[in-house]
Amino acid sequence: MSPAAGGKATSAPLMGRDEEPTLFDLSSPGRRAASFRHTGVPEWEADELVAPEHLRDQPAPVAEVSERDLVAHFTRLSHRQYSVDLGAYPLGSCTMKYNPKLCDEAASLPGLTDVHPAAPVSLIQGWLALLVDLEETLCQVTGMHAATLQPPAGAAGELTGLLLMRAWHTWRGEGETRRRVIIPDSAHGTNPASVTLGGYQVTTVASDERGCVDVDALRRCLDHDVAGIMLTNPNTLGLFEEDIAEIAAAVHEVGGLLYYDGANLNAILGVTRPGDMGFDIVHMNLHKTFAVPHGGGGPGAGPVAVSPGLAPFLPGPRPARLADGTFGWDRPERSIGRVHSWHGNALALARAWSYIVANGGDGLRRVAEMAVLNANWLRHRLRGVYDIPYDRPNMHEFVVSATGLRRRNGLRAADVAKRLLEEGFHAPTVYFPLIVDEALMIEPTETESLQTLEALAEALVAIAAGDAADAHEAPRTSPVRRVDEARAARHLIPTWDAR
Amino acid sequence: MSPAAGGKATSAPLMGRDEEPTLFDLSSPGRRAASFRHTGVPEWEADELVAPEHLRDQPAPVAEVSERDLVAHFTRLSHRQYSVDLGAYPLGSCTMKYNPKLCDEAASLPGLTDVHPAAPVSLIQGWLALLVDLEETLCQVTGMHAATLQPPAGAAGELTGLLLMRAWHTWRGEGETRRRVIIPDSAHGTNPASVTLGGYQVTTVASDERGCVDVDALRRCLDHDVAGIMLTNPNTLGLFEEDIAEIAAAVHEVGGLLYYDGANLNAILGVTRPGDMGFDIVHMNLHKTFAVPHGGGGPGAGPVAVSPGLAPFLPGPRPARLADGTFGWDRPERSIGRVHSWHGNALALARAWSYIVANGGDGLRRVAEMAVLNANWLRHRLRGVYDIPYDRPNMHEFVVSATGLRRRNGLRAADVAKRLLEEGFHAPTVYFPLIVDEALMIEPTETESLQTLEALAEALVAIAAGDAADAHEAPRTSPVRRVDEARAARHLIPTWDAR
Amino acid sequence: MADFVPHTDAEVAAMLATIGLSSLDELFAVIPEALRLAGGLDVAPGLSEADVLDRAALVAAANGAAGRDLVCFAGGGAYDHDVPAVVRRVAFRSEFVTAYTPYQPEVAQGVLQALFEYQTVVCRLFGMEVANASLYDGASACVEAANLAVAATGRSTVWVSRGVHPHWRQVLATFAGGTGHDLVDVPLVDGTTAWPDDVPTDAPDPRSEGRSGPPGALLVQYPNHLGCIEDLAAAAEVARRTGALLLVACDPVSVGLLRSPGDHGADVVVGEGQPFGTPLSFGGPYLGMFACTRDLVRRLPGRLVGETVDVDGRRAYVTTLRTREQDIRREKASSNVCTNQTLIAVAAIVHLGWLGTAGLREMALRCARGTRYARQAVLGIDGIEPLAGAPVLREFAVRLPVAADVAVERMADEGFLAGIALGPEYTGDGPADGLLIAVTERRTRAEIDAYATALEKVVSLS
Amino acid sequence: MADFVPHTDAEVAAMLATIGLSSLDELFAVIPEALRLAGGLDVAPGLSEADVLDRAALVAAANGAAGRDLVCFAGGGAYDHDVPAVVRRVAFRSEFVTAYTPYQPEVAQGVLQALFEYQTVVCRLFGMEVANASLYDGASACVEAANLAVAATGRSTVWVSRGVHPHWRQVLATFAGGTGHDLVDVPLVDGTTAWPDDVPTDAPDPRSEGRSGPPGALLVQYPNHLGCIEDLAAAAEVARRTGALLLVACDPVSVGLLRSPGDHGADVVVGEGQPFGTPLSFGGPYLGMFACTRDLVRRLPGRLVGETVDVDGRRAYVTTLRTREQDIRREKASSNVCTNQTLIAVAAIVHLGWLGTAGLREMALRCARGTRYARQAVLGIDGIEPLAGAPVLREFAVRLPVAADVAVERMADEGFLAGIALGPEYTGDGPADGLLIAVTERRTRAEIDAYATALEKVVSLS
Ligand SMILES: Cc1ncc(COP(=O)(O)O)c(C=O)c1O
Ligand SMILES: Cc1ncc(COP(=O)(O)O)c(C=O)c1O
Repeated sequence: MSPAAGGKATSAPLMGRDEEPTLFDLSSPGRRAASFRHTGVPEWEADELVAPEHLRDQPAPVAEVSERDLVAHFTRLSHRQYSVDLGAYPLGSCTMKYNPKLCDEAASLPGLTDVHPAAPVSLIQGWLALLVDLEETLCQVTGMHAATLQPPAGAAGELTGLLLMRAWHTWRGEGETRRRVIIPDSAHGTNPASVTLGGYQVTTVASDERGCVDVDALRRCLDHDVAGIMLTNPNTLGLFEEDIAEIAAAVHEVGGLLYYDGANLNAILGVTRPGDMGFDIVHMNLHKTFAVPHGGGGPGAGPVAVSPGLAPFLPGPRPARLADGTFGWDRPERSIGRVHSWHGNALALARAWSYIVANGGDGLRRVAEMAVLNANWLRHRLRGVYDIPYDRPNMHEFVVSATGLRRRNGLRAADVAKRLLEEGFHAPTVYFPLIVDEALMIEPTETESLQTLEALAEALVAIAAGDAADAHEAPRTSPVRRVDEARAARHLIPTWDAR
Repeated sequence: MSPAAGGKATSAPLMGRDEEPTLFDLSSPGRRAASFRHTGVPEWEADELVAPEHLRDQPAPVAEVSERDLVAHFTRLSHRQYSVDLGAYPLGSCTMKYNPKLCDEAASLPGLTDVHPAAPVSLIQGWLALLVDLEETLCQVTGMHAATLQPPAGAAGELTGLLLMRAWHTWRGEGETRRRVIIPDSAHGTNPASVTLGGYQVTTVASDERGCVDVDALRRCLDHDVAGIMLTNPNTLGLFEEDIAEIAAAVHEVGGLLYYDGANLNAILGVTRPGDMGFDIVHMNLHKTFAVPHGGGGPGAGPVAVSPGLAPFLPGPRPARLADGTFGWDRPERSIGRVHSWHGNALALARAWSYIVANGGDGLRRVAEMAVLNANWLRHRLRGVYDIPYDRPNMHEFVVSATGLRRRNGLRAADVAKRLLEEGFHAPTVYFPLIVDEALMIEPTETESLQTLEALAEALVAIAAGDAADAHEAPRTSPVRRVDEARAARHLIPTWDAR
Repeated sequence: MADFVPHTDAEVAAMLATIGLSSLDELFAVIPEALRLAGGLDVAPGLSEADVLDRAALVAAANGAAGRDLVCFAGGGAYDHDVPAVVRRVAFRSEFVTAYTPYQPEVAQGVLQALFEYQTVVCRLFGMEVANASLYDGASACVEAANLAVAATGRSTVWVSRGVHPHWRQVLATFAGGTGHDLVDVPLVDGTTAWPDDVPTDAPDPRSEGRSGPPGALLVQYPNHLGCIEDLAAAAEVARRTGALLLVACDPVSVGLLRSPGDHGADVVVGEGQPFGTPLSFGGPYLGMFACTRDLVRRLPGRLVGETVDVDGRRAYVTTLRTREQDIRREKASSNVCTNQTLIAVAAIVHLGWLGTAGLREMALRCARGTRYARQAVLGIDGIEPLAGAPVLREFAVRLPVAADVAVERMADEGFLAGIALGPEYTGDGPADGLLIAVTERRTRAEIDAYATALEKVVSLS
Repeated sequence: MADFVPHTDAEVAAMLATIGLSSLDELFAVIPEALRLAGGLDVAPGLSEADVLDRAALVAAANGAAGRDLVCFAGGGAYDHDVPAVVRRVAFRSEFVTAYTPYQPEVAQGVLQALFEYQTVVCRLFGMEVANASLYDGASACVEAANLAVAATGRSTVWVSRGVHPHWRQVLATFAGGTGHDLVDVPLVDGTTAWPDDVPTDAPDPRSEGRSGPPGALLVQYPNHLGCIEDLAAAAEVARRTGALLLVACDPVSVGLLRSPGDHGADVVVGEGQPFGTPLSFGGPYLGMFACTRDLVRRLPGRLVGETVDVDGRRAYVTTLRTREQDIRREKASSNVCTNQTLIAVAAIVHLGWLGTAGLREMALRCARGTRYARQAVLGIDGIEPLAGAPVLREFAVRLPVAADVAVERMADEGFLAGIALGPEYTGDGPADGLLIAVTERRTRAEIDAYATALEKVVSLS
């Protein structure tokens, strides 16, 4: 087959609805884009440098495209991709807020990007100062004592937190006896997975009719084999766990620790703090609350902050402010060890740092206020149209159910989601949390305006009034329509070469 | 009316076909994005700083949008815009080649972007060196002696060149007697306009049946009242004016000067040079030949190079290499004066410079070869499908005519253009040059691959086989369809406030 | 070497075969042998991307950059304003950067709508009804304004205030070489334009210089090159009396605080748009802003975007009144502008959108505050005197006890770009002691204090 | 202060009214009084955009940056390669940057297809059949590989070559704290791994350390931390004999020249993808590459993109085999990875596309040439000895006559980041004299010569 035409643009939605060829389809033998600097280094041949048993017979096939086609290919792909910069993204639990452009720029300064992670401390005083400042601020925001910035995402933070929990119990001689971690049934899937990888057993505790942890049920689970509990507050229904103080006391009473999943921290910035609620370990998703962009699925950053007793166990080395005012590395006394190749997703940390510096303390509180205001306004606006299983004041997000719609119109949550794409919005999170049937979890974030919320509400109202047959056709506006997920799994094609 | 929803994305072709609200539609009173640095400067009020008769009553209304909506608005607008980075752009006479990303980066170095144009020479040695190097290289490429980099576009270069012509004749005492400038009937519209603004009368000379200047007709026009002739070679039909030496001799014989419109220089880089053909004044469109991107209509750069006799008339100040190896400014003895506020479109010049440095002498010749190869291949491929009025070896571009198509199928050049948009390509230049009926002027450029040319050819062939009724509906794939140009002119709405 | 040509050897061979040639040289067979360049270009061999960027970095390192190396107090139509990140990240998206002029509006609504919004804001700032999609720079906007006025009035004399940026006046003069316009220099008195009737009796009446007829236009800058706020009401009155059009070259930042020229009765308002979204850039690409009253629209130079609908009735934008343009009017065109500065206009509307109504005012106010503060500090230095008495807004001129260019050189050693040395047309026959100082919203009190301290030191050296 | 919240006061009031509240504080009424933060956060007030960028610039100035301040000869999984402009301009387009994980594939084909292409190239480089959409970094990829192997074999012992990056082994150890895997350290002899059967008789047999059962996996790095090219054929043979899976941590640049691990029979190949498209970045975000054989696909951690069609039969991409993932498997999941490093994978595929088949080979070749040249120069210095005898490719280790960390500090003063000081696990009980030196395609002969000269000077100081 002859190579595809790199300059034909019908795959850009501006121009058409065609498929975009892959890099491999675009390849023509011998074509290339790369050029290499003149170095003056002697031009030994490969076989002078590598013994025959190690040397490849053939170059590894990558692709053979011109720079022009490469750029056009990825530019067209970018036009086939929704993003916050195109419009609202009310994906519950994901906090898809606008990512300020200034943070992009702060994190692309050569003095930050071109620093080797193994450089001696004399050469990284700027980085260390930034990390220490960020750590201190995150501790202030969460009400904790010390933090590690190494975990590169929320789930990594969770696992780090669980290992801290384990290290603490072990140090206290209870490593073998504490075997269970309690998780509410509304928890995000990473929580139980992390518990398992942390070597613990999961005990699920049910939510009560208010959508919160059932404190009595919890009490029944609690015993001295409990290592701790993982909660997010507000929880994944967007509801504040009002009994948190009681929960904390109960867990602490049996010697357990409280772990805070910080995915929902955006709701409470400057309003209340996990540390003040009694949590011992807190992870944050800087790619949610602190505007690190999601990058289509990362990189994020999932720092973990802890109470004083847990600080000696933190991963090391930790950036530290030294007595002489300079910065260095510190290895916590009883450190669980490294959790990252280097120092965490440093440039993501720099973005979050710049976001915090821009907002300041007051700005962060305003973030929370407006996030919560938006979510409550929208819940009010959708009342009577969608079922709202927990229809009470929510925090930054809320969950509606399409159960009634399904019954009345045959519309499922997935249909609402696909129709919403046609209305110019990304879909909410669907079918999560698991405790709500036909769940649609909506998190508008604080950066969307009242007008955007109104338009989103109008779209959701119109969709609810529509019929299922029509909705099943959705989306009809996108470059591909509903994709055959079953086939993808059944006839797995994980690479171009597997076709 | 309440403000539009900034987070609704149905105007992005990925999501829909809606209109994009304007910034003004998106405005909500009191909303803002801007922030200003802390300076510590005393905060005098406006009325303490400006006398009441000068002070505005009301702030000038601009817009009132959030940074989030601002970014989304322009991102969506960008998705409504075709560009080289999306696909081929065979717009004849415009040389829409791929603009290397490295040139973007070279021209955005702070040491280039953050330099004040009035800084003393000690602070601009880098800029001066770059400009001198560029000037020398452009002279080498064109076979000329000296150049000015001030003109910010091709047309500005033309007018500069005509003023140089005038200054030269005036200096020779013939300022009053030389009143006419000859222009072929195939010339670009800026040529006659520039001649008029240069204070000359236009004499149009016809092209012959080969598509070139009719040398006999030209001779008949020539007299001692002729200041000069403006030509582009290859001409706007993409044909090389083979009689150029004879033309030059004839014009020179009556004391006229030859002006070279460098819009088509891409065809002859390293192959032949205007200076060697006998031209006295040459402008270049760096935004064509030297990969300065067009920016949706500029900025470009239109340097003018001249033969030795004209050098003393060049605009000043000119960057100059001084005897001590440093750089400074030089004011040519009989300079016509400045033609730009400062030193020309400096950052565009830096881009062109980096493009030349990257390609080098051999690379530039290869550019010409492949540009010409592409255009000839495509002409061959379209033979028998479109009329090719001048079906002989062309240079970087060629012109086909839809006259036959129109007769047979009712398809006009404009219809072909609109249909081509549906096929994922930008349209060729239409209805130019004026000497070809239903002209479609096609310039593939050297950065398009054989496969892209083939796809373009297939599209053009398919279009030619289509019917007019269908074509009149085109484009059906774009976010807006054929626009009512007549209405735009009749009911002029030049601003949002005029609606 | 970096290579942007996709052709493989096999493809070249196949393509040559298709068109019946056996070598690349044959492509150029039509070019007479004598004209062919033997031996190729005398241009150095190409470099790799990395090498090119290294070379560019070397060149860049050899300049004194504002922010990196110097604190900038120079202005004169090129100001050191903060450019917000959104401009770099959004206006320079490749769709805007790599598009041509919007010839196919169906796939060019991005650029077209951005220009429509730009035109709208230009009109709002200047108090005008129509604005074009941009001209090259402040100078070319002045030239086009003069051309328009001469064509509209049929009078070829243009009175040009000496308060107009000297480079712009030089460019006017250069192009008047082609059009034959008669430019009459109107002097300043104590910083503002002394139109003929107000001229003190001992100054020459510009109209008495012989060849000049009554003016077709008056061109005045607002605030002018010395930073002084011109009395536009007075200028409008002179224009009315003489039957000339009033052309105002207006700083678009200053009208964040100042009354708009349109408010004062200007017929054409032009300006240098660099302050919005464009770094100092060694002087270009900048942005020629051009606006006029509705009745002059058919003489508007350059491109104009208008709103219309498509065949389905959807709102759409298109370049309109194209019959004014050179590609259609050819020798009958009154302007030859084709490629303009669209991308810079897009950058400007993004920056303006970011500033917003309140932000533009604040930007102007902050410039004015800094200017007041700096002026007080600088005039407090022994031996430094104001060059003009008229009120200023964002820039001011002083007389130094030393030559201004010497002071600028010395100040560079202190880490400051001190300003622009003024020419003798402003300082007269005496020593070239005039310095033009601009203060933007970027300048902090600490920087201004340090500047004054350094300047005091520098001017006290003999 | 910069403000990214759009709400005007009027809008806030209207919204509060709609939901029946009279103040913003009431939004938080559900939060028990005692838990509410009195007095607000003790975090400094917000700053304007310009002030934030200034502060960031100050921080950045306080670092030693490769290129700007230092010539970099440090590697160890973090290499100073040239990143072409296309990566910065195309991979970081905002559509890729500001998207979430592709949950709605209809509007996420951009990210999905880019990942599919990335997966394809990862497989091609490593000689594998399936690759995931990325993991966090080299270390996490090793951890996931070990977890996979333990689950697949039902054996919890993992033999880990000491040639694996020490940080990665530390991370393995940290997470083994949760999983309970038994990590057995396998020593190097003269630079390459001495698997038990080859271990000189006086070295302890790792299998004899008591609690360890037969290995579920062998983990070896290729080339290893000392730069030495491991004998993968031998490792594969040991794996075969012991019934373990062979896990290879592979430098993805080196396989531009070296035979792929898959070719040698590896079951899982992981790697640190930083060399493709990612600057040094102070260590992150980097890119965990992960590939395995097809029969292990159901144990593949993280996200996997597969090709399919939409309802109209158009080719389309989607994340697939999602039943492996934590959000579905919950406590039964064998990996908890959710957010990964997608954008870095996109940057990698853009860089790889730019390099192309020939370019990747050339990049590896140029690294190898520079390494050879530098090694000769460095070993020519009096008192410097090779740390290991095995052949190297793009990195090498030496013993200095002074402590390596001292040499690194001194070399910094000379303008070089000299390399990475090796720990006692490589240098033994003697002085900490081991230095790991990496040479990329960026290093010129002149830089290498200057480096050697400086190093000679530095090590000769007492
Ligand atoms: C509630 C909750 N917890 C944990 C996570 C995991 O975070 P990450 O995806 O960064 O690993 C998420 C995000 O997906 C989440 O929403
Ligand atoms: C042949 C020719 N001459 C002159 C010009 C004018 O150049 P510019 O648009 O840069 O003013 C053009 C471009 O449009 C052209 O194609």
